[in-house]
Amino acid sequence: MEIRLADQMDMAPGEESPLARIYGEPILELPQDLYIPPDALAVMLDAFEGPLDLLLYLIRKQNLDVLDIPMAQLTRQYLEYVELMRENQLELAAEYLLMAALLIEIKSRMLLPRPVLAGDDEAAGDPRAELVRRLLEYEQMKQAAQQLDRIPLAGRDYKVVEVLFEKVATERLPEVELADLHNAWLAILNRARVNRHHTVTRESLSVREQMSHVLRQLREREFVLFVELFAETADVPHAVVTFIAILELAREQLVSISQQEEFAPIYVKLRLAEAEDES
Amino acid sequence: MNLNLTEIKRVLEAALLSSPEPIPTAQLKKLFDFELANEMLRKVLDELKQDWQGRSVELLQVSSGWRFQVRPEFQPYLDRLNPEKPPKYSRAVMETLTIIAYRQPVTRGDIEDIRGVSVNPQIIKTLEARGWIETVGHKDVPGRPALLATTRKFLDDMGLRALAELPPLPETGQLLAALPETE
Amino acid sequence: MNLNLTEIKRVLEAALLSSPEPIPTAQLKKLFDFELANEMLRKVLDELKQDWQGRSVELLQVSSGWRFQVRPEFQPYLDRLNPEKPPKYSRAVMETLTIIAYRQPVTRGDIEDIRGVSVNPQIIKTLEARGWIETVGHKDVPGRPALLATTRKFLDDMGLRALAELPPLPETGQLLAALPETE
Repeated sequence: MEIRLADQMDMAPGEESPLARIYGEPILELPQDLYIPPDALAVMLDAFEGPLDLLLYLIRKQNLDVLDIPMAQLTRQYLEYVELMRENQLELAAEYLLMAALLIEIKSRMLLPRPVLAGDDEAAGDPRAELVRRLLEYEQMKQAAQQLDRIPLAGRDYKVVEVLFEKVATERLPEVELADLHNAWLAILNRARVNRHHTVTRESLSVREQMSHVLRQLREREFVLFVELFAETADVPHAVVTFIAILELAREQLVSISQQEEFAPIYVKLRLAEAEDES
Repeated sequence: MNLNLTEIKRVLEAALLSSPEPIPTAQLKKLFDFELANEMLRKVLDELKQDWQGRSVELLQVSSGWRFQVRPEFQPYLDRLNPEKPPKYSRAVMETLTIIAYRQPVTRGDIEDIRGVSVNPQIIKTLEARGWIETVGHKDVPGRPALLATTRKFLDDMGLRALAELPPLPETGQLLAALPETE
Repeated sequence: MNLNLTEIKRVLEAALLSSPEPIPTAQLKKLFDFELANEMLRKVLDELKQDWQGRSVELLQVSSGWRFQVRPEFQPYLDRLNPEKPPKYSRAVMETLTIIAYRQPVTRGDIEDIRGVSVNPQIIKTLEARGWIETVGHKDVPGRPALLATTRKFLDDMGLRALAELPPLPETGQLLAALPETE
């Protein structure tokens, strides 16, 4: 017959060939019998995850059928263990005593004549049914835990890839949108209205732009031919705006316009350009 | 600006190779300043995965996104650089985790019912600290115990895309069949 | 056990790809359970470097060892994954810029007159450093203050061809009309 053993003790030490495999777990030694030397008892108790685990161990070890547990045999074995634990004054978890009580209860109920049921559902009246259900459910989870433990774990069983991404600290410059300018302007005007002591005159935007443009051209050379300032003007409106810009600059005394004689070339010159060293 | 397929692939590769955390597809799309269609992204990722076939590193989709990882076969070499491996979790921790994974959402009481022993609070703390489980609600019974469930990180670390990819629970029937015919 | 060259390369690649820190050559040799000659290691690393030519990630030798890193050209893409909140200019900077844009050429005094508060020289410096404003001349009044105007770069950055394309301010007229004429 195939050897089927519980694998609770996890005693696989190395590469020896297992005697048997239960659910994929190698079994290397046949336990001699149910007797465990008292010295080993503490270790053994640690090895079990509780009374259900111990019961499963006993059942598997004795080749007992979970679905048809011989209660007398199982209860006797279990109590032997519990008694051993007590003798050795091991800290016996309450769960073990509770299980002992449950086993004795089931055993005693089985001794009593079963009530005759109308149906033929035998298992329904079996006092062991609930215990069997719990044993099977626990064993299922126990095996699932072993399966889960075999899944390679990121970081433990394999590394994740991580190459260096060296962030060069590029200075992030604030972004400005047209709407921001719009809002800032409205804020200025709102304050101006509240303060009511500033004059903001309306002027054609393109004239002011052209004023800056003309000043820029004048900055490069001391004297610039008046007509040269129109060199880039593509159309009449542009030329008019440039003309007005030059007049405005003159009015604001930013430029001076000179002509030696009638019909001579007109020169435009930055005011104070000779005194100012700009670059 | 538009990039060609190869360039898109290079950008995705750079992002994925430099991130130890999986990157969700929604994040991957943010790498580009144009709208990368889902099918296109999928196609490029599949190609990239193909490109890495047979290498020591593989591109994988897990629960929260895509990541590159070392093939487990190559890990033994890498372990030589860092011989101290994180230890395996105890049976108590693994059983608790398993019950939460397969039976979620569960209370501590549910876990105790199945395992037949009380659950050490330290076990729950260990699993929470690992980012593998979290409280997803409270059961409407006296004491309002916390309902525990596994997280995306749990799936990521297990290399899974969804809970459905967990190994199927051993059937109770199989357990019975494995029993010898006694008596 | 002996590995062939390709396998050695794969192992080195796995180790280097999974470490953001450079790995010293002495460490790299520890990956193998046989003695890997220095020249051989060097040769394989050079080959590996070659293999990655033209990719988004490159293998580099730095002072403390070898490491893979993302090529700087790919940073703009990766930056999109973790966008930092773009900084904002203060209200004072924005108002100053707006006045210069709409009222140019203006002096600091003009700006102060309009805003009703003194202009911190740092604001002008900030805008000059950004390349958005410049001095286009000096006003012929005592102190000869600089006349400030916006630059071509300002228009470029705003996406405008000319100042005339700045959004008109329809409310301006109304608001101005409400202002008393003081001069």
